[in-house]
Amino acid sequence: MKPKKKNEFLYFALRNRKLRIGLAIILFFLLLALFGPLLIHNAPFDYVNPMGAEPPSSQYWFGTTFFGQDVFAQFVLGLRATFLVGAIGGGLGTLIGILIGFTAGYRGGIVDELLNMLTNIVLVIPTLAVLLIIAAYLQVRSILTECLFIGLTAWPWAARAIRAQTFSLRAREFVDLARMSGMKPTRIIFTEIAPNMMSYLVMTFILQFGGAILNAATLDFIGLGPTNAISLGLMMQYAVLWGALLLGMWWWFIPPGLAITAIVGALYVMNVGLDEVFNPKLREM
Amino acid sequence: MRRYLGRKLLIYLLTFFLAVTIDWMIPRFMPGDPIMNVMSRIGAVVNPSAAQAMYEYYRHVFGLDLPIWQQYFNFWNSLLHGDLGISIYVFPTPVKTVLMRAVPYDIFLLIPSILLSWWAGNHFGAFAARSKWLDNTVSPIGYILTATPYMWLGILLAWLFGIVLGLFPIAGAYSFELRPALSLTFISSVLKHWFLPFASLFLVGFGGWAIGMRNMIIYELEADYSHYLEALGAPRKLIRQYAFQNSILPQITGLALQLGVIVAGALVTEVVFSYPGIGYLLLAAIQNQDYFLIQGCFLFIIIGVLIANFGIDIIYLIVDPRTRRGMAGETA
Amino acid sequence: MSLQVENLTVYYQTLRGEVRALEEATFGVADGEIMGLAGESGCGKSTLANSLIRLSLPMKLIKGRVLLDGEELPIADMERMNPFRFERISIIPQYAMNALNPTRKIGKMIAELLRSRQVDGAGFLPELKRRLDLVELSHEVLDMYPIELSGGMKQRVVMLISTLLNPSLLLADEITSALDVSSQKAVAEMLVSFRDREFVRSLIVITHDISILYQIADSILIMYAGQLAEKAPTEAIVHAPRHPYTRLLISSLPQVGVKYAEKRLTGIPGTPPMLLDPPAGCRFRERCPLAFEKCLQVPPFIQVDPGHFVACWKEFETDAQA
Amino acid sequence: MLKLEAVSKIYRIGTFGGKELHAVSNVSFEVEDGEVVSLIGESGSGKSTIGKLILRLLSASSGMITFDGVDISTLQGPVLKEYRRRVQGVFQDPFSSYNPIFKADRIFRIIKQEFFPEMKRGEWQERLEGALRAVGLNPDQVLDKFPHQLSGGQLQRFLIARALLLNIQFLVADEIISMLDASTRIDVLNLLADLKSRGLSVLFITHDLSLGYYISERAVILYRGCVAEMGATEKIYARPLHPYTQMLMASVPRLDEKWKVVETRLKAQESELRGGCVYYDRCPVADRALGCDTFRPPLVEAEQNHFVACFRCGGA
Repeated sequence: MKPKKKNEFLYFALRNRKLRIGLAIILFFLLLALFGPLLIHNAPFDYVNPMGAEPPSSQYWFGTTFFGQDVFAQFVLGLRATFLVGAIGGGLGTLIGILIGFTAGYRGGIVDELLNMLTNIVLVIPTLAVLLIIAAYLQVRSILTECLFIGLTAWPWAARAIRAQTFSLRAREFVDLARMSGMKPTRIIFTEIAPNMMSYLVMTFILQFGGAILNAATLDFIGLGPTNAISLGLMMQYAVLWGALLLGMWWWFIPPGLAITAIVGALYVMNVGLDEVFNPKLREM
Repeated sequence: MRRYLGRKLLIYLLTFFLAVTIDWMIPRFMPGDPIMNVMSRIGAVVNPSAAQAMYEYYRHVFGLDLPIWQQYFNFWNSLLHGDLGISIYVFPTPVKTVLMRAVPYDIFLLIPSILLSWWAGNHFGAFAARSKWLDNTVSPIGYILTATPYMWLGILLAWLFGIVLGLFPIAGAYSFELRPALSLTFISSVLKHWFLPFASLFLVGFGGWAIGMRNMIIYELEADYSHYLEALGAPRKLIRQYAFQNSILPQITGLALQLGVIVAGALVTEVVFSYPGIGYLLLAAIQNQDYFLIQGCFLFIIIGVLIANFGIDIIYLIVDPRTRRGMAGETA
Repeated sequence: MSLQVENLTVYYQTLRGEVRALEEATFGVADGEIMGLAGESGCGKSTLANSLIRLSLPMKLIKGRVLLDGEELPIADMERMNPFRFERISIIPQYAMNALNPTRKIGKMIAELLRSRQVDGAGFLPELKRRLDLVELSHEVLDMYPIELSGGMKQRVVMLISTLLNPSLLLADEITSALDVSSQKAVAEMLVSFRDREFVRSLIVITHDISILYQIADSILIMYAGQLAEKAPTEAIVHAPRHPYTRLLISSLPQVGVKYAEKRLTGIPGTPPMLLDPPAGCRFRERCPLAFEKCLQVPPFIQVDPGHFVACWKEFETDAQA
Repeated sequence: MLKLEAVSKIYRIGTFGGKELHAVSNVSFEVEDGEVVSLIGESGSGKSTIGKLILRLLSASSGMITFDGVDISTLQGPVLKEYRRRVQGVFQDPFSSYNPIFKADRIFRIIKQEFFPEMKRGEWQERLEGALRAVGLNPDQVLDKFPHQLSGGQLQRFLIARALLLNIQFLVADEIISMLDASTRIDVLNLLADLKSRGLSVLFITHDLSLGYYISERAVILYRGCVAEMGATEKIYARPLHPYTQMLMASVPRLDEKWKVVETRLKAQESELRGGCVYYDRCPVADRALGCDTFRPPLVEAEQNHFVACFRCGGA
């Protein structure tokens, strides 16, 4: 009576409108970030337009900044930074969450109590406050350090969710069977438990990805972003700092924010779409 | 019930302890010499004798000649006496005084926007979950809003309503030519300045709560108890009411978890609107490399979030009969 | 006749096509009758019960009608069924242990439910308490939340709620399967007492456990792979079954007093067919030792003795010869 | 062969183990070579916990479990693996015993990897097919399929075949047929009983009294972690002594007797056992003070040529 698992997944995945829309938006921006730099002729910080600020034109697709920098050049490179932060920062957050969640959920007992306590503590601390104070004392910051710190502070909710899932899977009898076959705990976790949670882990990663992007934008905007690169958050900071608002230079601050909103929004929509695909109960709605 | 609160309090105390430790550790173990940074910065601003005084002050406060455990102990000691150091940005006002001046603005901005967005978002989400048609037309608004970075929404609102339409001022807490007073002009000026930052915080939060509620309520409507009521022919309204009430509980827990994000949003929103709360102060502190002020802001944010968390815990306890009756250990 | 089901056919809509879960069910339940409905998992017994009260997606009514006390039930219409539910036909669902709203006190939930039926909760209280006594629950239960009750207590609360308005027909779906033997007995006996006290007029008790039905049911309906196989008074089903499936099934049940070493029981070889694309004719055909070419057609469900219905060509053949 | 001596399992629950839950207390019994012992109890009786303790999936809080005289809690590393080669288990839920995203025959591959890494493929395949045939399955029909493509009965047979691959001596069968359909469960039960002829010992855990009677020589009745009654199956069933066992016997739904009949019979047995008057339970004028409940009244001549066995009349 039940259709084959994989086909069923693909069928619903391809049919799910939320998933398709989200994926299309992400792909669009990803391609722009990957190949956009091939289209630009100007370095992002070079003062290329002697006229200073100018609205979009055929020469400067997204116009130029107050200083005559090419907004499109900044935009595509910023997009790259955004994806980088999402992938590395979000990936790191997911990874730590997985390690702690699996350990706590599988081992149980005192190990679980301690890890759970740690998770709860880090969960309460406002992430951004910690990032702020770390970033403030770092004189030179690269995108990678930003990723690192974001990943190091973003894991708690992921760990908590994965712990709960592991906990319930651990009680399933196939885990007992694997133990009776003499399998080692780490092997059980990665070959028996983890594959069953793939959908869940993917969804966790998606949310971590989006969260990392928003966190990075916030940091950049307060002036604690990378000191040696451009990012969408930095673009917004410069725009506000140099009076783009008062001067009505909308082309300077609309693209970066719009891109972040579109990417993060697409991720959220994808997440709900995936949930519907994985969870048959929600399909009817 | 007492156990539940006791456990929570323990976690908050440990969190506070950890936060203070981070606050103490970071300046000491980060690469670079904060004192040198500070000094070079002050050298440009203050006269040489003041610089000398500052230098002595720093040496004394950082106590770099003392053993490390004693430095740590001293740090706690001065903290517990309410001594957070002296600000450089508004030299020589104590950091505590500077922060206390900013706090009312934060409260004024945060509390209404958090509560209203939570209330309105939940109802909107429940409304969206009423039918597939509504869900498809109305929910996307929620996704877009919750995905919007706070500062960008702030910038957009400021540009649209402040610059293009000219309806609201876009900087400060009140008109700079006014003095604080209990006059109608002053109050209306305060409200006008408050509105746009409030609106940006409200809208982003609103989207998040709406989506959260929508997802939650759909699960609840598929729960066994909903099906049972359907089989007994209970009216749709009653079933939805139950589902809504049961979805509200996780949303309260969600509020506690979101506090950090909301506070971060408030910081950047204040920066956009030059609204004189902690966020604005923080930007100034960062730009002026005022480390005491940064550390102070950090502690204030942490303390604020912890207090709010505890408040939410108490509310949860009152609202959820299960924790109140001590049946479920920890639902959160 | 309290309940009359005619040619009821219900399919499940799935991705891979229609699952033909219930075909041409025609039977009746008399006033005061406790009818057991038994069969293996996936035989359509729960589909039958659910389609009588809450026929929702992905279930789809193909044809047939259901009469309750002579009045046709609009089973395919979720909204129009509402006036009948709870008052005329009610259910104790399989998931009874999770059927209560976790954040409502039992008493409050009952009051709200009654109010939606324009029944005054306060005026109902004495009767409610009387019934609590009957299901052996303390009156304090009304002031408790579901999590404060044990699984068995929750189930009894649901039994009580479902029968509050004295429905004509009560469906009890696998309500004993999650229970220990001792509570099983108590619950099963409560069902009988519900009927004896006329809280409900007739009952359909769905279970996979025939021995429970032997204890409490007046008649038993056996289903196999979406088709009705046999309906007869309890004693006849257990001691003189006529459908080959019933016969093999009953003889495969171990009983206290039967030992492997002394009498080795045998099961029925093979497995039930997939209902996505079931074989034509009698669906038991492939496992049936008596099957012959006639079984390629669906056998009708015919009365062979008073109150004894069978769907088997072999039965009709021997009858004709006799 | 397997012996439990005063075994207890205590769980600590609540934050940092604030409360204790006694899942198993002070349980002792023994399973001989080639014997089937039923462990009978309701939910919460600790019967599954005992199974898991024997399988070393849990460790006992106190007491000792020995297998051929060796305390199993001391086993480590290769010795533990050797123990697993000889002692295996099959659980209640056939679907939850398989990782739903892998094919069902993965359980055999794991056995090969863990226990027979050296064995040649052909030889292994032969052995596997032998084991499958031994549990009544046709290898061509059941290999290379996902769990949901097989029936519950086939899956449980798979698990028994898995144990057979290891040449086990002791099998813990925890409610292995309770989730199977009636028409197929008896065959799995028969299979289990057949294993006995291979010299296997089985601990058959069940809540179903009739199954216990069908298959085992000895039965252990468990209530809330304690042994209520144990002994030869026929004796326990014919004359349950513990009130709990009696209640169980009276509540089990049977196909040959109705509950009322069983109840009266057990009551009669009880009074017979107690030694009181046989009519005590139904007697409207029974009197403890006269000893109606403890002594069998002798037959006395109440009037000439009229005898009665009743303390009330006899005394007159």
